[in-house]
Amino acid sequence: MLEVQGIHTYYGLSHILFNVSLKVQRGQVVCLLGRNGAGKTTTLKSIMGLVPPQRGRVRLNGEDVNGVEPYRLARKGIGYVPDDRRIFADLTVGENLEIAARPVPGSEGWTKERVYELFPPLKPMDSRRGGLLSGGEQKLLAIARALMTNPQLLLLDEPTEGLAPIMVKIFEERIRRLKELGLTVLLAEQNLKFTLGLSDYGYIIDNGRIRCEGPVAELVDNEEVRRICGI
Amino acid sequence: METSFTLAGLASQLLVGLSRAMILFIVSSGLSFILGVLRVPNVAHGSLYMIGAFAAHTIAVAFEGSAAGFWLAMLCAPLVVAVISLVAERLLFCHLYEREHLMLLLFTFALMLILGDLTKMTWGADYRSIVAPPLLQGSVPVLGTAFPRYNLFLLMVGPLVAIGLWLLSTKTKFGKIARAAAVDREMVGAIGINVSWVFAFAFVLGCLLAGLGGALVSPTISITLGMDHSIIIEAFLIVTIGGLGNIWGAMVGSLIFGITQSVGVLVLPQFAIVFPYLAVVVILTLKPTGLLKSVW
Amino acid sequence: MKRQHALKASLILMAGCWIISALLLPAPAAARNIKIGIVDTYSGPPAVFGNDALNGFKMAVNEINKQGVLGNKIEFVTRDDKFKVDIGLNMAKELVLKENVDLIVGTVNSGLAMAVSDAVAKKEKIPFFTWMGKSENITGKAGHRYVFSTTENTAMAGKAAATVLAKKPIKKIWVAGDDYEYGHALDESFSRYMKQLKPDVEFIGKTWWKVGEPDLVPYFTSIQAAKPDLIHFCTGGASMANVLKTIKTTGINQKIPIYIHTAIDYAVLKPLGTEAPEGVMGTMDYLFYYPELSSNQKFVKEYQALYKAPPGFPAFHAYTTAYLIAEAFRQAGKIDREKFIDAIEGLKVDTPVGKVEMRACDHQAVYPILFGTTKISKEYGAAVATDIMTLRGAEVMPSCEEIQAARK
Amino acid sequence: MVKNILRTPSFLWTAAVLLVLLLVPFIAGRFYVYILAVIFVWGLLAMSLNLLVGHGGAYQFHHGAFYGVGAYTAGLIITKTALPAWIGLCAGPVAAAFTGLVVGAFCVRLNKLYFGMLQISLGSLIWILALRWYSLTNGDDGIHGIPMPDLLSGSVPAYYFILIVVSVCLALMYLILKSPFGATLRAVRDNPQRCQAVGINVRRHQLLGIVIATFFAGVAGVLFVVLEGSVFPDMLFWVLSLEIFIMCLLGGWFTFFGPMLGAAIMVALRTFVGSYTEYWTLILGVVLILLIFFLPDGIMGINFRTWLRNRERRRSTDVVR
Repeated sequence: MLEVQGIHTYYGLSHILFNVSLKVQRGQVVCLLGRNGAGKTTTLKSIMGLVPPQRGRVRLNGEDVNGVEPYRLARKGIGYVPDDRRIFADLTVGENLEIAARPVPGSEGWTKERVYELFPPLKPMDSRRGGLLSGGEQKLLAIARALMTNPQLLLLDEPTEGLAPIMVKIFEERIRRLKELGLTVLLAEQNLKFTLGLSDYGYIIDNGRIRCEGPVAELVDNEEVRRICGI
Repeated sequence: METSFTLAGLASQLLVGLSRAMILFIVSSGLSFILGVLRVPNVAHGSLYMIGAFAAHTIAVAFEGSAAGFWLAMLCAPLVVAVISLVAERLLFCHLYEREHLMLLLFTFALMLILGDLTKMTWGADYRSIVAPPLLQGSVPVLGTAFPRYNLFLLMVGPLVAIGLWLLSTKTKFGKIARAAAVDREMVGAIGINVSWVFAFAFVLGCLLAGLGGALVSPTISITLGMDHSIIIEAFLIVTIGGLGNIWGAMVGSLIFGITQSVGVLVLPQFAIVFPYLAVVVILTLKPTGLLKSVW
Repeated sequence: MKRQHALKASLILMAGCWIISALLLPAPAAARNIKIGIVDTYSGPPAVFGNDALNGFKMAVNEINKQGVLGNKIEFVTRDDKFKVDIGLNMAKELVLKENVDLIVGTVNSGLAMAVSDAVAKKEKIPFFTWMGKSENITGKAGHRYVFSTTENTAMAGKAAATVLAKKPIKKIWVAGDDYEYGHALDESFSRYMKQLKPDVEFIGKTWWKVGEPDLVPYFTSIQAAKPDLIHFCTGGASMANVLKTIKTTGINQKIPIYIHTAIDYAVLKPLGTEAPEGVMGTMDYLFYYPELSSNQKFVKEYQALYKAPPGFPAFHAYTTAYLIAEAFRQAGKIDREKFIDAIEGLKVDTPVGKVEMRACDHQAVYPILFGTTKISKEYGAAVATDIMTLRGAEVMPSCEEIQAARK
Repeated sequence: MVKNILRTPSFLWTAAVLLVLLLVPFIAGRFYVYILAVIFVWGLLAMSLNLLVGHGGAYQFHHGAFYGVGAYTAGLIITKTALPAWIGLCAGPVAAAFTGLVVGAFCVRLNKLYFGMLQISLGSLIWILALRWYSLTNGDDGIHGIPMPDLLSGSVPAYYFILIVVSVCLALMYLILKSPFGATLRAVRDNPQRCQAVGINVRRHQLLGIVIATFFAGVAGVLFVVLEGSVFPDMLFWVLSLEIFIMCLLGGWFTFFGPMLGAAIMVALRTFVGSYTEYWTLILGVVLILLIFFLPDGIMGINFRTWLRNRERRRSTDVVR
């Protein structure tokens, strides 16, 4: 479904990603593991077109999407959940979801009601301003907002960062639900334990380079992975 | 010197200040909207106001000063301005949003120079004047003094514009998107919205308000070149004391501007013009980011 | 390395000298036409005066060139000062130092007129004519050999109005107007002559608003409450229309007599159409429909044929200026600035409204001042002046003694 | 040390240019001498602004106000008091710097656009004062015919005086920018938070920057009086302030001589294009827009940019290896 081939990405003049390649098959949950500053966020941003890679290629469903603007990518079915949530603070929770709504003609798709069903804590907050939500709630909202665009592929950037263990559990369970619903997910994480139960396949990134890859169960046993991930 | 410091005088002065504030509000709310959503300090806003006034005159004259012509002018002049701004946005602005504010400011200043000269080429240097329809001519007695009907009309239009803007920004999808884009334009793109067109519409809407302000003010003043210079600085100061990008801030700022000046006339006529500027200094000294919350 | 730089630097030096001298050597003087430089405002609100004056001047020059002056022609170049003093000075110096004009005319902006008079005319000994700068200081206090005025000035307006109004039963006067030099000058001269002619008048209050103030109603309210016998509005240009509009909306003219210099100017009244207030008294030094002399009618007809509008007072001033200049050069017999000045002092020329003299003692053109009252005219579809009284120039001008006293 | 400076190529270049300029009155027409003097005055003004904007990153929106204060102070002292003209000329910059201190003290508490807006407000108050205080300033007519000391009367002596003063000012500015203070100013521009964090008093540095820049603006104002013998309220109007910005933009923000070049372009445009068409502001607007699109660093910024790009490219390839 998604294929990243040897991308190089720069922030201004500094070189961040070096020859990063990865693949995500339809229906899979793939994780991108690495420490802070390893290049996870940049990889996701490069895929989303927010920081277009200067070299290399990104393909979505076989189509070359290099240099395509983010809003077009979103319409092509990529949902993006940034690590810093980026909720529209001035808008209410309901409005945050409404403006993202992009119904797919002829199919059921996500609606506000369905999203609230999936994330019940958001429902009573419908008319509260996004900026007043707690960090965990904002993360839920960010995912909910991405779902409203009816994506096929969800880019999830560190959903568990800074969350209480109990919230992490809830997230894990929700993402599993999403997978059951047929969503493809690319998950950037540094929490190995969290991703372990979820992912089908994993990549380890460090210093802007992919170090190794494989089914998650194998990765856990890999000595280098443990070192890189700091376990 | 004997002054007319009576209650009636004060009341009528306040009314006049309020009606003047309405024009200022209409113009500065457009400026504020553009500042809030696009982050562009649009110095050319004043030129669009001037073009609005000239266009209103042309339309009104085409209908030989009839009442229908007047209303049509009030309606169409802002649309003329909107078309001009749409062209400017699609041709020029949309490539520059990522630039520094200072660059944008100078860019819009360049635009102001160009629009000023183009206005002169199109309309020439003569003074012009629009006659209000009979319904709005003359004055009505308010508290023992004569209060012009046209000012009453302005007092009605101002709140209507305010309510319209409020409905637009809270009840419509476009308004919500615009508010979201004001905070985080990249993220708005990431949820599948073409920010470029949102910006274009926001810009055109803001400029439309400038044109409307120009059209509405035209029956009360003589329409001349150079109208842009004085309004733009006032609009900027209003937006600043109100809180950049906050439409209610523009309302508050306009009221402060209008009222301090008209009351200033009672207190110290020679230096009435000083009062609004002093108000700005006092407000920014006490509250450096403006009275209401700024989106910046 | 170092030597290379030194070499480069000296090369640059030489090249720089060469380029500058090649480019900038003064151009050789060509066969002589009389060259006049015009510095005036062709952008912004005052452009309406600048354009009108230019039209009048062009028309006169075309007429004069049919005969020629001293066997040659008059040619002119224009510069737009944008109503700014620094730009105007820049342009005036360019005309004098680079274009080598024989004299300078122009300037709506009276501040600029003073600056040019001092920094260019006096220093460079170049005759300078202002045809629009109405400050009485130009030929009064700050006058000198090289500055001339071919417009009426604030002193003349004030004295003319005072002469007429002093005969009326007026005791309490309120002064209101645009807070700029012209407004204050109008007030100052009218008040001065009014007090001279009628010592018991009382100026009970003054109101100044900023130039371009859009909303004058509040000021009017407070003036009306003071119940003066006369309101003297000191305004002009774009603000004049505002004042007249507000007079109409508030109906103040039905209760209190009002005098405004140039209120009877057709250029001001025409845009207002039938919405202009009636009964407002005003003064003017030129009206295209009065006096009904054949020379004036001919001038107006020709002007209208050329420019599709009747001439305003700037056109008349500029027209007169051109004839004064041409005649002075003829009298001087050659293109010589000092001879020119000697010739023009006391010179009289025919103009559409009769003979106009350039007074020798202060270099101020002597115009009659017309005093009239506004009234809507069906014929013009706008207000015009009625009950016009003509005050002879000599009556309303400050005397030569007054000028000499002021210049000390 | 001094010897080294004397031998640097940039010094030699500067000296060569200076020598040419000294010779100008002997070879060029008087008008060009005058135009050059105008360029120097405006250039000094633009460079003083650039001290704050290009090097200090401050939104100094109403720099013209200080230029006007300098000019008015000189003009008023010369015409209204019996003091010698030289005292007036010296007092101008001091008054401007003092005004800068007061205005700056209000403004430095604010950020970016708010800073600029408050300054426009305060500057407009000064403008109104000049416009309204008739008995003192002569209102909108301004003061004309300000007499100069004998040494400076005449256009050629005025030219030399302006040339010398401007050269001295530029040398001073250069030294200031090379000094630790200049480095701090640039650091504050690039990252005020970090500077705050390492213990630099950002506001105090900005304030000092404003005082220095307004002092030079005052010098420019005084030189204008020397050149034209006039002062008028337009000198304090906000449009002039934006025009100074344009000069900086035209020549180049991040270069030392850029604003001077910008002033030259502006004066040339106004004088030479202005004599062909009254629509020269339209042309200026178009030039500006083209510049913003294609050369955002100004004309002298071109070299700087390519140089920077090359340097960075070299660096980044190093990293790749």
